[in-house]
Amino acid sequence: MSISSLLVPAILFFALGMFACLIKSDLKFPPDMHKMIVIYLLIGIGLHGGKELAGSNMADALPAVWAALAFGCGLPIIAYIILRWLGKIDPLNAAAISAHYGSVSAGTYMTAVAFLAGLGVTYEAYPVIMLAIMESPAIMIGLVLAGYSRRILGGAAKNDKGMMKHLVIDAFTNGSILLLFGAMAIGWMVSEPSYKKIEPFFELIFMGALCIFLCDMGMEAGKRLSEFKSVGVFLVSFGIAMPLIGAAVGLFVGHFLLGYSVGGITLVTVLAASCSYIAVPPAMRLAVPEANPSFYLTLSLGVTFPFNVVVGIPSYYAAAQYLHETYYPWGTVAQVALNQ
Amino acid sequence: MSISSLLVPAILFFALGMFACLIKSDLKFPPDMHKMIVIYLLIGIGLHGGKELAGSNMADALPAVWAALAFGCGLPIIAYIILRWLGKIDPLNAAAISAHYGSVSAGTYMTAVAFLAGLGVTYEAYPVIMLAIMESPAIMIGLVLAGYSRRILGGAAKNDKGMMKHLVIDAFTNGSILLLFGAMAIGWMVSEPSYKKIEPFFELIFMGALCIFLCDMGMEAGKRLSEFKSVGVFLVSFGIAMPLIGAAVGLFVGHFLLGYSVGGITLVTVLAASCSYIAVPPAMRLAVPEANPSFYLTLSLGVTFPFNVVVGIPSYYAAAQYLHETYYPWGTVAQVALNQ
Amino acid sequence: MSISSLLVPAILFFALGMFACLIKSDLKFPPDMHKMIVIYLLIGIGLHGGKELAGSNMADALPAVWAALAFGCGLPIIAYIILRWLGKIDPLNAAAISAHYGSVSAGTYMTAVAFLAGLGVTYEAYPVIMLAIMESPAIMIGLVLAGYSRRILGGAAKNDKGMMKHLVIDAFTNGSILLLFGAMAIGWMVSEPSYKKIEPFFELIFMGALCIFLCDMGMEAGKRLSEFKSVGVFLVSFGIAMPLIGAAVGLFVGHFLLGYSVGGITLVTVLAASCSYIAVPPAMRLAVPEANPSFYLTLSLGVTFPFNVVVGIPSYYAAAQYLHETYYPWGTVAQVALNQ
Amino acid sequence: MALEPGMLLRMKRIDVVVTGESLEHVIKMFKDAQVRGYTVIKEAGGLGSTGERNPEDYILREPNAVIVVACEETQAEKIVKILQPELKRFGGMCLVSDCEWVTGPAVSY
Amino acid sequence: MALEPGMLLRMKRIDVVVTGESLEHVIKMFKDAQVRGYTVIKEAGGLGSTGERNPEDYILREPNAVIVVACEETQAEKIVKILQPELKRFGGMCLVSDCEWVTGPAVSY
Amino acid sequence: MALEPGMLLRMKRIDVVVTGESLEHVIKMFKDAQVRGYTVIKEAGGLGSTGERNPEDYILREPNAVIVVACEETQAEKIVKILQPELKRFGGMCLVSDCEWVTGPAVSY
Ligand SMILES: Nc1ncnc2c1ncn2[C@@H]1O[C@H](COP(=O)(O)O)[C@@H](O)[C@H]1O
Ligand SMILES: Nc1ncnc2c1ncn2[C@@H]1O[C@H](COP(=O)(O)O)[C@@H](O)[C@H]1O
Ligand SMILES: Nc1ncnc2c1ncn2[C@@H]1O[C@H](COP(=O)(O)O)[C@@H](O)[C@H]1O
Ligand code: NA
Ligand code: NA
Ligand code: NA
Repeated sequence: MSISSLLVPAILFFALGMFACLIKSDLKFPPDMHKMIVIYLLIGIGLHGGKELAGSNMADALPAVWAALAFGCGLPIIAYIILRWLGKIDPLNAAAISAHYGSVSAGTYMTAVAFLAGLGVTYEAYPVIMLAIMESPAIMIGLVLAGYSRRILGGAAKNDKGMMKHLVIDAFTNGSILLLFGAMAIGWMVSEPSYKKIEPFFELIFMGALCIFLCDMGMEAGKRLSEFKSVGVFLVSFGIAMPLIGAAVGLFVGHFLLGYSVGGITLVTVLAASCSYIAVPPAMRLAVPEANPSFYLTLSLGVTFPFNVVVGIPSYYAAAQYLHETYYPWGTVAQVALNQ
Repeated sequence: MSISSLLVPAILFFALGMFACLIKSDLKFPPDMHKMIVIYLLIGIGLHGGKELAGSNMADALPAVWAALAFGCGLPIIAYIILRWLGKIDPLNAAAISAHYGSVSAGTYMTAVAFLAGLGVTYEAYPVIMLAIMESPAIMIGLVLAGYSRRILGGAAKNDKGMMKHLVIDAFTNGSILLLFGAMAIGWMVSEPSYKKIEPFFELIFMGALCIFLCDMGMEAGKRLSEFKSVGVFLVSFGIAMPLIGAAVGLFVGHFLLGYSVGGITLVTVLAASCSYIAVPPAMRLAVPEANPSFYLTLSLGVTFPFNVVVGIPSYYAAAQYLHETYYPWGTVAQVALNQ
Repeated sequence: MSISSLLVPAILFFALGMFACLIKSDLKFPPDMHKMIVIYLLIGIGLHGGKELAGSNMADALPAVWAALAFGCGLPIIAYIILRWLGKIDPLNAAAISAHYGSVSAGTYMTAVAFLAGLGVTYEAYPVIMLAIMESPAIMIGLVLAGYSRRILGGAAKNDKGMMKHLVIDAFTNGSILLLFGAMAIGWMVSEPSYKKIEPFFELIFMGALCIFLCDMGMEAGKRLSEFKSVGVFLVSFGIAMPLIGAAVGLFVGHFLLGYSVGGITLVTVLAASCSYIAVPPAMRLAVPEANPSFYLTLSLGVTFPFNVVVGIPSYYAAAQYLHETYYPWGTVAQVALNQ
Repeated sequence: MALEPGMLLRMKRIDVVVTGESLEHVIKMFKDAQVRGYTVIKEAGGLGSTGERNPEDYILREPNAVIVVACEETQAEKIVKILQPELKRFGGMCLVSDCEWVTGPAVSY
Repeated sequence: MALEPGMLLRMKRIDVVVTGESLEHVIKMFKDAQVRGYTVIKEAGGLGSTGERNPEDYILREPNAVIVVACEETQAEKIVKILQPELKRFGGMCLVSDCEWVTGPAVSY
Repeated sequence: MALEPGMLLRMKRIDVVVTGESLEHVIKMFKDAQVRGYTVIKEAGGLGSTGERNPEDYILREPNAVIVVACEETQAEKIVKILQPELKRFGGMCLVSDCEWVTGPAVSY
């Protein structure tokens, strides 16, 4: 993997956006442009995923679903423990921040896809399902952690049942998730010739549109990065350490349990290492109004997202390569054992 | 025509939009996105039409022009009679609603184009001219019907002359119609190599962009659909019956009088069966302020549009196929008779 | 060069936009659409330029840089002298207007690129660097001229040092220029296979998107054109004469000094003949608040821009062709002389 | 002001700021109170007891809406009475002030 | 208020709401009345005698515009006198109220 | 108005219009003055001493921002005192008027 192969346009545009913010350029993309590109990218990634899934055995997708649920539930708990014990962060902020790390960032996922595409590396169809699934469990665990925190704090227990129901409904009617699932279903349903008609729009020009999106996200990340100080050293370190922990879990699951290819392991790792800015932040704003949004937004967008995009993805890929070349996945090991 | 061939992405995205509205998702496309896609689609359809027309005999286009004028004038009168006699709808609302049914919906037309493209069916170049022409006569007939209605009601005759002039000018300077005609002229003028340069933008990615447009329209239709009750059973039935009447007229004209291919008949039928939401609604809002906009908007967008997109287009296509295989067009009959 | 080859879609769409404005159509593109297309086009032109530059010798680019600086400094001074001596325009308005003519219009440049592409004419990679460079010197000369004017007027000298520093920073952090330079750097850096991934978005559909941009600019130009009268006959004539003077300088430099091909000369000429609406107008608004913005905006957008797009580009191309066929560039002459 | 009598009518102006999600409810309540005219400005931002709200924020997307009603004093009282118990739930703010309606446009208050 | 004298000037505030199409006319009339400052907010919606107007509606696209002018009382009278006869045609509403201008910015009233 | 006592609180309303670039400064000053609530409307246009400003202009892109603060009189005095010396630099305008706050929403003034 030479340096030039790291110069993926998507990542360079992200850097350009951060640079623009750094030098206080007046560059600013219209807010609606951001929304439009997000809509486009989510549909594109969903359609592509659905098309791929149509060609593969649905039963084989199940392990990915389980993994997604496990990530969504497990990672926030790990994050919460670290925040509370190591960082002495107050319980409600810890709960709100944790929830984000159980979920995923579609932007990071798409950057990873662009990175793999740039290297010509293929990957399994299943990680995109995980992308769509992981938002909801993380929100619910966030709510459970918040409830637990409130009990610690001895405050009057809020009516969490109602909130839970409300948020579950929200998680499923959330526009972004709906688009992702809907596009996936459509990609799965339509015939090959029909798909060919819409492929130029949703696939051919996808990578270019992603560049504009990442340039915009770079500016946004740069803006949040500048709120760095108000967040404190511990939290910033956490914003770099937590994706590494998630990545370790992801590498393990992707290789040993799911037995994916290098590309697939990389994507699973990115899912585990990334942290949400789709459905979780608004859900936490609603469910844990006591938490300071600037904490979780700065961490999510200003620290973890750029870290993953610039440093994380190439490293996760290198690690996946190493794992894949060095160890057999457990499924293979078991099978080999059985066959003997 | 198997079921899978009906799973045209454009229609599925329309269904996704309606579904999002049904489950009260917070999915919402930026209003400017809608405007932008409409601008893009109108230019695209115009350019393509103009290019096709450049290759065909302009004299052959004349019958299409006559048919468009006949539709624009005839269908609103049929609609008005039905609304007044069967529905006992008050005259001014009847006039405003009628005008819509003399005109066409570009969205329905483009969905039909996508449907035919999905099946690999070709069609004549002329229907696109009809699309551009049909708005204006419908508005004028709407105005005449409103004048007639006011006389029935015995009210003071409004200065219809001035209004007529104003609306005629409006109909020709209307942005959407201008774009359509302008793009048609440009498509007709430019050389083949020049056209090739802009074709990727206006044709290659057209079908995909149409999907996003239809997803948005699905949400809009779903919203209007929910105003169902305030409109009443008769009007809703009318919103389904009137396109069927229009379709019958369209099938007849497309096959027997114009002698088009199956694809061409389908498009002519869609033009006759669809109802406007480009230039007619604002014109009626201005010219017949006494009419309740929620009536004609709910009918146009909430009832007739989804009916045409989901049920109508495939049925019209099937009927066109049947007609084409069973009967000779009159032109052919006449020619055969002459030749004998 | 037949007439049909002049019917470049981009120019026809510009004419359509002006026509829409002329007949007072209600056609209006969302303002954000304009911003988005500008962002897209600047990135596209930058990437393409960077890619081309990566394949060429950087030392060969230097003469283009010098030419750009010379244009940026020299043309405003010529303009200022004409405005003051011939037109008796008051000093501060003259300074503000002059600055615009030292800079370039990206829209005109892109139209010229589309024009050359339509004719299948190739061109050097260097003019795009000139495009990016020429904004800044023009702004500074504008400031110097304004300072000089203020001294003539005997007014209290403003703190031009601070303003100068501020504007220099502004010129380099200006969003548009940053995008152009940034995209150029990225295009220059990325590997061929990586570039291929984003090429469909940034190159394949570029010419079509440019059409929509020019249609929009046509409406804008039409609107400004209507403020014609308030500007006066002299200034309007200046808006046509000045690009011709710039073009003469550009032709000379492009052919004799830079020794470019016909395509390259055309682009250099367009750069010298066009006048800014990117960074200069806001800079002049800030630096010379005494000047009337409607003067320089009407001249820049309402007169010079349409003149260049409709009349200028084809003429400059014809002149470049003539020069290229008739005279040797000086470099060649010198070399031939040396070799003898 | 030194204008012909009847040119100006003493009226009340009600300014309400609520979150985008509550806008529909507020308008419904206005309609229940037989309000015949109001003006709405969406995509506002602000600061309040629930923190900062920014309609342009990429992630939280939190627009406020400003609603202005001009009406007669009795009508204003009615509106305030209907609206007030719900304001606690809606949050935001509701201001009442004096104004004069310049006669001329069709009566929509 | 307990502020230094001269810090606040008693002035009038005029709020006009009209449809997007009439905005240009209204501004022209303001300029005819030598108004030297106004603020415009476009893309407003509302309800009035001509029904509901929603700038985001896909089909009817009916934005209202809000125009605010702060000016001296005599100027306000002048504006109202010029504007009032046209209000019937424009529709919408025009409110006048009292306010105090905090001195400091360049005079633009 | 004939409403229960305590339903309405006499308060001040401050309307500030400045250019988009100054918005951040103004908000910072509000925060320095311990303002606990404000509403911002961006993308406004207008006319003032520095000429016309239009947020939709393709080239100059010059939005104004409208900021509204409702607060108690003493707070208003404090704000005006802090803001006034800077207004010269910001330009635009700053108006103060009377209003009544309808109690109900969480206190954010
Ligand atoms: N004192 C105030 N002045 C102006 N606007 C306010 C004030 N308090 C609240 N708001 C507006 O109401 C919104 C919601 O307020 P809250 O429910 O208190 O968070 C805020 O985002 C502001 O736009
Ligand atoms: N009483 C009112 N209060 C606030 N806004 C009003 C009122 N009446 C009319 N408007 C505004 O003026 C616009 C046009 O009013 P009209 O011409 O009466 O339909 C409406 O859409 C509202 O935005
Ligand atoms: N008298 C006024 N009434 C309403 N708005 C004003 C007034 N004066 C200034 N403004 C607003 O403040 C902005 C800047 O004013 P200025 O700094 O005077 O150019 C203008 O563009 C208007 O939006
Ligand atoms: Na994660
Ligand atoms: Na029809
Ligand atoms: Na120039």
